Amino acid sequence: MLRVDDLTVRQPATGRTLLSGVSFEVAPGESVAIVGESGSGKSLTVRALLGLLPGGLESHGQVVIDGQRVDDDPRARRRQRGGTVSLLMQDPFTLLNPLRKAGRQIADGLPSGADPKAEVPRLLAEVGLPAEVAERYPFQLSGGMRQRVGLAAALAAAPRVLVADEPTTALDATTQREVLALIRRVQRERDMTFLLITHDLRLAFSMCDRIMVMYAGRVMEVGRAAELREEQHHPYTRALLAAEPPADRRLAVIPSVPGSVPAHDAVADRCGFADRCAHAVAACRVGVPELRSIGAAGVPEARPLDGGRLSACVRAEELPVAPAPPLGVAATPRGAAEPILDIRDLRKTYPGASRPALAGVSLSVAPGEIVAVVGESGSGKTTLARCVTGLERPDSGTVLLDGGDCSDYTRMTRQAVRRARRTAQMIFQDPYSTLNPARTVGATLKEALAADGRPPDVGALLDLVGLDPALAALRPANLSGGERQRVAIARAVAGEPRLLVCDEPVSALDVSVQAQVLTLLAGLRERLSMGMLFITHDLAVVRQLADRLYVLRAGECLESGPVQRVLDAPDHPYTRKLLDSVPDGSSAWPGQSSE
Amino acid sequence: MSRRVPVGVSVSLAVLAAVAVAAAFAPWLVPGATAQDLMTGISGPGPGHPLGTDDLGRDVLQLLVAGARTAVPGALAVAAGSMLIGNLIGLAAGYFGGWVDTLAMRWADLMFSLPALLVAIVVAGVLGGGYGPAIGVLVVLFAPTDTRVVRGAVLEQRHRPYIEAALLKNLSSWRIMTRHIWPNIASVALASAFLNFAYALVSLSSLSFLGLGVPAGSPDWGRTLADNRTQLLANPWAVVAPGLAIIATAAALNIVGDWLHERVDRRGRTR
Amino acid sequence: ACGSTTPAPRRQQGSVDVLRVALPSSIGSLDAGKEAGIMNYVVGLLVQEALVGVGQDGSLHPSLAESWTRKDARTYVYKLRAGVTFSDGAPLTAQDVVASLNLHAKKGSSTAFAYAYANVDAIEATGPAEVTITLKSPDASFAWTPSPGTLLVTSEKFIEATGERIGTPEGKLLGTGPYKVAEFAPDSHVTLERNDTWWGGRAPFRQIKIDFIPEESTRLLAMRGEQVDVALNVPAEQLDQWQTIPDVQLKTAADRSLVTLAFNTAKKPWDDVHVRKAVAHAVDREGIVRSVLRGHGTVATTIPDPAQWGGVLDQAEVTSLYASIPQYEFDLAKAKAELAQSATPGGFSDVLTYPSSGPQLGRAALTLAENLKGIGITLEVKEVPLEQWIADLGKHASGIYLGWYFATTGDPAEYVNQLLHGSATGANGTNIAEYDNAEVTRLLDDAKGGTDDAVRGKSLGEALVKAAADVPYQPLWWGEAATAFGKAVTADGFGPYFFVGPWASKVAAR
Amino acid sequence: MGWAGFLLRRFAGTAAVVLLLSVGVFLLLYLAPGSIQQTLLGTRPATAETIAAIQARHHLNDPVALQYLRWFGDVLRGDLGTSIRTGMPVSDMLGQRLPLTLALVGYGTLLAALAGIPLGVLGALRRGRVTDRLVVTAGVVGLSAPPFAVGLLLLVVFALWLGWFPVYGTGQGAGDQLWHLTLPAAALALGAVGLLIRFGRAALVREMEQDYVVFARARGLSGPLVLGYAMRNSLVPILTAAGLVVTGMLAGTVLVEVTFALPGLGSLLVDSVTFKDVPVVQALALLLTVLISGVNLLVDIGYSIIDPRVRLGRSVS
Ligand SMILES: Nc1ncnc2c1ncn2[C@@H]1O[C@H](COP(=O)(O)OP(=O)(O)OP(=O)(O)O)[C@@H](O)[C@H]1O
Ligand SMILES: Nc1ncnc2c1ncn2[C@@H]1O[C@H](COP(=O)(O)OP(=O)(O)OP(=O)(O)O)[C@@H](O)[C@H]1O
Ligand SMILES: [Mg+2]
Ligand SMILES: [Mg+2]
Repeated sequence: MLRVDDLTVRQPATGRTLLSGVSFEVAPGESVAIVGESGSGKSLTVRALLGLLPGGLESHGQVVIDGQRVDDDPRARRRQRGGTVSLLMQDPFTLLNPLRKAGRQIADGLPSGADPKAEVPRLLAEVGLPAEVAERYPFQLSGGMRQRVGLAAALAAAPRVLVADEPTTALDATTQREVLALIRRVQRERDMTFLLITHDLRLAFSMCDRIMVMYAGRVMEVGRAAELREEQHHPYTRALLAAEPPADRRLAVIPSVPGSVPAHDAVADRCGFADRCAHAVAACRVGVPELRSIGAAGVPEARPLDGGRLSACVRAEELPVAPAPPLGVAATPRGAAEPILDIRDLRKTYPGASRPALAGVSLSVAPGEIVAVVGESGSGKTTLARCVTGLERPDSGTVLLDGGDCSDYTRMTRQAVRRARRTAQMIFQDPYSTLNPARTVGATLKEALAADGRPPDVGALLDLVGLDPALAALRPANLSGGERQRVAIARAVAGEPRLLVCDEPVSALDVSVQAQVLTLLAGLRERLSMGMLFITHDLAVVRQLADRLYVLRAGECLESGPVQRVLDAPDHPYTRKLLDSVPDGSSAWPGQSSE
Repeated sequence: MSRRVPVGVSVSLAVLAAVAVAAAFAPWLVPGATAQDLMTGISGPGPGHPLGTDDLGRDVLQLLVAGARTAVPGALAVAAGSMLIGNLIGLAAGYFGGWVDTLAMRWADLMFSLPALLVAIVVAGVLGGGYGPAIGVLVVLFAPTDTRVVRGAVLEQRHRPYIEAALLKNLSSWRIMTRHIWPNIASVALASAFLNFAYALVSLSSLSFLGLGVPAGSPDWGRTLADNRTQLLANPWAVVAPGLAIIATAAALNIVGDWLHERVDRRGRTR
Repeated sequence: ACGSTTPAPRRQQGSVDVLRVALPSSIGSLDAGKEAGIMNYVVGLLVQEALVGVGQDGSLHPSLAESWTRKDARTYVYKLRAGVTFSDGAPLTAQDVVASLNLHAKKGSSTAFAYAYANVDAIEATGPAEVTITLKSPDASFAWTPSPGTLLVTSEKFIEATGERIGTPEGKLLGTGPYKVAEFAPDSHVTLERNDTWWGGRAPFRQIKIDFIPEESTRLLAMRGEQVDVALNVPAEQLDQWQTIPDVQLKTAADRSLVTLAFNTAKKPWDDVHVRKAVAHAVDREGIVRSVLRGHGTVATTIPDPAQWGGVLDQAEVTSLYASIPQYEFDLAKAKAELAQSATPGGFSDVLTYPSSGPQLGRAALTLAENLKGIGITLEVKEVPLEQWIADLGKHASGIYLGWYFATTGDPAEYVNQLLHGSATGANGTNIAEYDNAEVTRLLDDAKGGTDDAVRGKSLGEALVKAAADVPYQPLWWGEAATAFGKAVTADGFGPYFFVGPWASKVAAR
Repeated sequence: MGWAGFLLRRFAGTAAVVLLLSVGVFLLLYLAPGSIQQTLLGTRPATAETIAAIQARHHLNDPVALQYLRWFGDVLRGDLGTSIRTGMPVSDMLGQRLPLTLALVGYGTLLAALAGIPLGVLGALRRGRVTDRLVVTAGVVGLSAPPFAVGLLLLVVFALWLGWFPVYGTGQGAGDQLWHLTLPAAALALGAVGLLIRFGRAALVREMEQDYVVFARARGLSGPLVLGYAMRNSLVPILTAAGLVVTGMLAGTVLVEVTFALPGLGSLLVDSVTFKDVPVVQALALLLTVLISGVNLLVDIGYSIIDPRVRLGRSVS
């Protein structure tokens, strides 16, 4: 159905190559996942496949869709879009035309001759939406609904191939599960060929028949989902899988590989993963290892497109079996000490909002304790964090920071504000806007140290968060997402605050970077004995890091207690639902779509 | 990364350099630019006078060179002045919000609902024309545009985590506004200032046309253009040349501005 | 609204039905008594007439008054022409003339002509066709007052019916002249229709469309594009360009205007006669006339134009008088020497303003400034709107002025009195030099009271010679106005007084 | 808060601006050098009596505050007063000139939109290529060209050399008027074209890079439809620019009115300011402010028509 042969993507203006030697094949009705960390070239691969590369990039290599060679024929490509291949994109908040009603956007894609009046409700019903959604504008829909509308629009012309580029990363865990279940149901019902892009291996195992792992613009490993899940023939795949925290047990450390994805050109002459690989040998650094077949007999094969097991590791067959990571134990509650943060009956309703964002939340954090707050999108987690740090003023209730009343920063003395700021610091979700793009890392950190009355030793601070002091001279634009988040952490802990408020600090990061950051945070907690208010929607992360847990929904606290207790034996069905939405890699997940 | 500079931009840079040199060194380059030669009077291009002479016998080319010194600093002053005012108010409005914002935006609305040229004409008429008042008026009239542009850009930055992180570090508002926010909106602010420069050049020459700008006889471009327009058929160059000088300078600055803006934008986007 | 003729149905030779005239500035009111410009007269004199007219030589001659006599030093009697009707058909009566005069002469009149009637004691209709005017004190110049410069006759009925609205688009004008106003749009155009009952005969064009085109280059292009037939007051600096238009006739004549530098003798440093002489020597009048005016003007050697003496002194007398007036010729060395003798030998700086409607004044001022730079005086030349310039003249607060005057009469005493008489000093006075020389004032008063022309002429002459020694003014030039006639029309007897009267009757198709 | 509240607030805002402006203009004119009697009389001599009569007639000796209040009271009663310069009722004068100015601005805006928006779109579609560079450069040049000089240039080329258009005036009858107003409107439009190219192109370039455009293409939507998506979304900035264009033109007409000898509001303003014709200047300031506020209101209404998020009264989440 789809065949890509030796695909290369280049940026002629800079002479950079972003992707090379990518070849794969997808059979009709088959579902294939492309997995890899951010920047590994997944999106470029499918964009090139569809002939929709961003301006300034060009691709070479053979692309055959539905038996027709299209890479040299833009008109055929245009004809095929919609009816033969269709693409569902990542961000539900930007993929719809904001000025057009949902129904009309779906109708726009219908094949000529189709009756929109009949087809649009049918498509909406197929994606589990009521017909009246057709009359709504995108801004009147939630993220999950928008993604469903997007799916309906992508399906309008009845494509035989659906490409979905991380269709759920911007959604919260529960919605993600519902949307994925929906996509799988539709795919099976329509018997579509399906190409899914994700950075989450477990999710890929559950959703697809076959997996292709990419790294630094190259394919690393290919195999059937079930086989790949059992045994990985590339250290990168292994690392990726290991870095995904399990929701059912706590590990002593989440295994993570230091470093981040290199640019394709930086590793043009060797195995892209060699520099981060624990198993690398000299051979890995001479020439690019070929993607080869790993048969049962282990005989290298010259035909990489036959759907068998392929790996680009020179030591694919001799990789030692990875030991199971040791389990860890949650810290025992240290309730004895005076809490560093004590929140009582906090309420907040945004002006004009129909329901409160916080409807009476009480919570406390002891020194050195990590307290997690979980909940789906819109449950008020961020509002809580902002109220604690004084970025938002609660309507009522008290916030005690280290015993001082910090409910209303506008009414505090300057000294009190300064004390509060030195007590509590915060890190934010989006690594890309958390640092001032105009300032170098050094300047940012120096300023933070000065503000907290510390000596301006930027090097030591960078060292503390595991970064190379040479980064001080760089601007955020030249850092990876993980590096940025570490710098943000460094900034927050510059003054050794006693409380660190973390608002989803890892949800925008790849699993491997997530593992790095979680490990870093755990280490910092030990070294600086900080208390942490850790906000997330990912229970697997909670399991790894937190001591206690509060479950929030619609501004109300549904359940709380020690992590182990709550996760192993949840009281509230909502908590259970949250637990279920963590992908476990089994083909039973995500389950039936609820509609 | 290759740093190729497009042809248009290099030409524009050359134009700007020439204008800057003229503005800076006019008294030495063309010491006798305003010297009159009543015997010659107006004449078309010829030997000794590549662009001809105006009706006081002054060499048009020399006037043009000397004119950069009045035309450019005035427009620069307008662009810089309105940028300063507009940026300060816009930063404060966007950053503090609340009544500061309301006040600033009502002020901008007020200025926007004023017929700009009316105010210029009335004020310049009242103050008896003159260069200083004209510049002052234009600064006040142009500032609201900058204010709005800057405020809009600040609002976009205002709730970014990096600002909030700075807040959490207890940095002063002034420092956050000037050291943190401004560098990130500088390209927008500068683009607006470049546009203002072009408008200021044109507006100042329009005021000259209405007899309200620079003093008579000064070798300002707008003035030369306005004064010589009656000589359109006798020596078209005396009209066309200053007009081209205005257009070329404004256009060059904006082309360079756009280019810089795009480059800065691109720099911010690479990850 | 509609501004122009429909363009360019190219004219056939010899038959012009509609005359299209382009004026260089707009008028807001048709009533010359309500506006300070001179263009109102160009329109008004086609519609209205005065008791007396002005001949091409500058002498008074009959118009609506068939004849007049000065019964004694204070009494003037005018006999009205018979058979004159207004364009609305009503016959002209003595009552109409009295009412027209009273517009300006009655107490509390706010028209611009009122000053000319300040000396009037009584105006009476002494017969069905006779009007008698009595003055408070003898004034020889009064003979000019009922001429078109300060009188335009309309009907009593019209005055009563129209009142304040005379000269507005609604009220328009009513007169006895060759044309009547069909339409008036302020700042845009006036359309005049022929008055077939005019006593002076049948005017040549059925209609006259007068457009106001403030932008000189546009007017030039309009003539080139054959969209206008007559363009008045073509600016000197554009004459070369007008001349190149094929078949266009340019006629020039003195326009009885004076441009002069005035030094405020009551203000430092200008109260020092050496300073005034120094500056006077620094003016290159010949150069200015040659380059700024393109030769279309005459170097002014004193205040009144030689053409103003008609009826007072004869040609030879004028010539010998002018030869006796002291002159300060262009000589920078002398200028330097004079300045050295003054209280400010090192020079000083001052500001000279000129009206934006007179760019030639500005250029002249610039050449002066350039010359003065050489002797250490910095003169900043500033262009200001006409109204502000007028205001500045009225304030008498500056040190140096550029004065620009148009004579409304043909009497030589007109601006001599205004500029030199001691009683005209002080704010709002016309004596902008604040020149107060008892001897000169006495001579001027003598001339005013005299009835004998020769004696008047002598007194005026003496006053001019005396005053010149003190240099309160340095006259620059007597202006010339150029009028362009397009290929379809031409004019007879073009001269300084061409536009003082029903001028269109002298324009003919070519 | 519904439409009524919105409009009420707008009217109140405009009224406040008008009030402030009228006080400002009044004071400015009061402080301006020169006086009415001097402008009326010119350089001619005047007797004290005449001056007193003029001053009494125009209440020039009253305190400023009283003069202002008298004017304001009359305006409240619907009487804009009488022009000092022409003796006509001010409302008549404005009434006569407004149609011309509106026609000029309307025509100019139309020309600007017809030229500017397609060029902006063309530039955006050919982004980075020669066409784009040309379009962008043309836009910048248009922005930087002084309208009065452009007017003269157009006159020389189109009226004199080519003889396609008349040199000056307004013409009679609709077709003729259109023909007469073409050059002035074009002179007025040039700067606006530059602005529209700039804003339009930038907006469209930005929209074309948005995800929803890529998604639309990926779903196989036709080229025109995709362009329609992007265009509609770039309308907001274009509308903003159009608002600026119209208000800028209202103020800018003065320059072309002088050049083309058109009796519009702009030239009236210049004449009246220098003449200190207070009632006319005041009424003009009022009229222009109201016109500009009206345009701004239309622009805001336009936003809500274009953008459902504005119309349906909710901010983007
Ligand atoms: N328009 C572009 N111009 C230049 N480089 C680009 C462009 N788009 C992507 N790249 C680069 O190409 C590489 C691969 O990008 P791609 O978007 O395919 O990654 P991805 O695997 O989809 O990552 P993510 O999970 O973040 O979506 C990255 O290094 C990225 O910086
Ligand atoms: N500035 C704001 N103005 C108005 N309403 C807001 C604002 N911020 C948040 N809300 C609303 O308050 C509620 C809680 O939002 P909050 O951001 O705290 O949720 P969250 O749990 O952090 O969600 P997410 O997981 O999506 O970040 C939501 O309904 C949201 O729409
Ligand atoms: Mg991607
Ligand atoms: Mg949140």
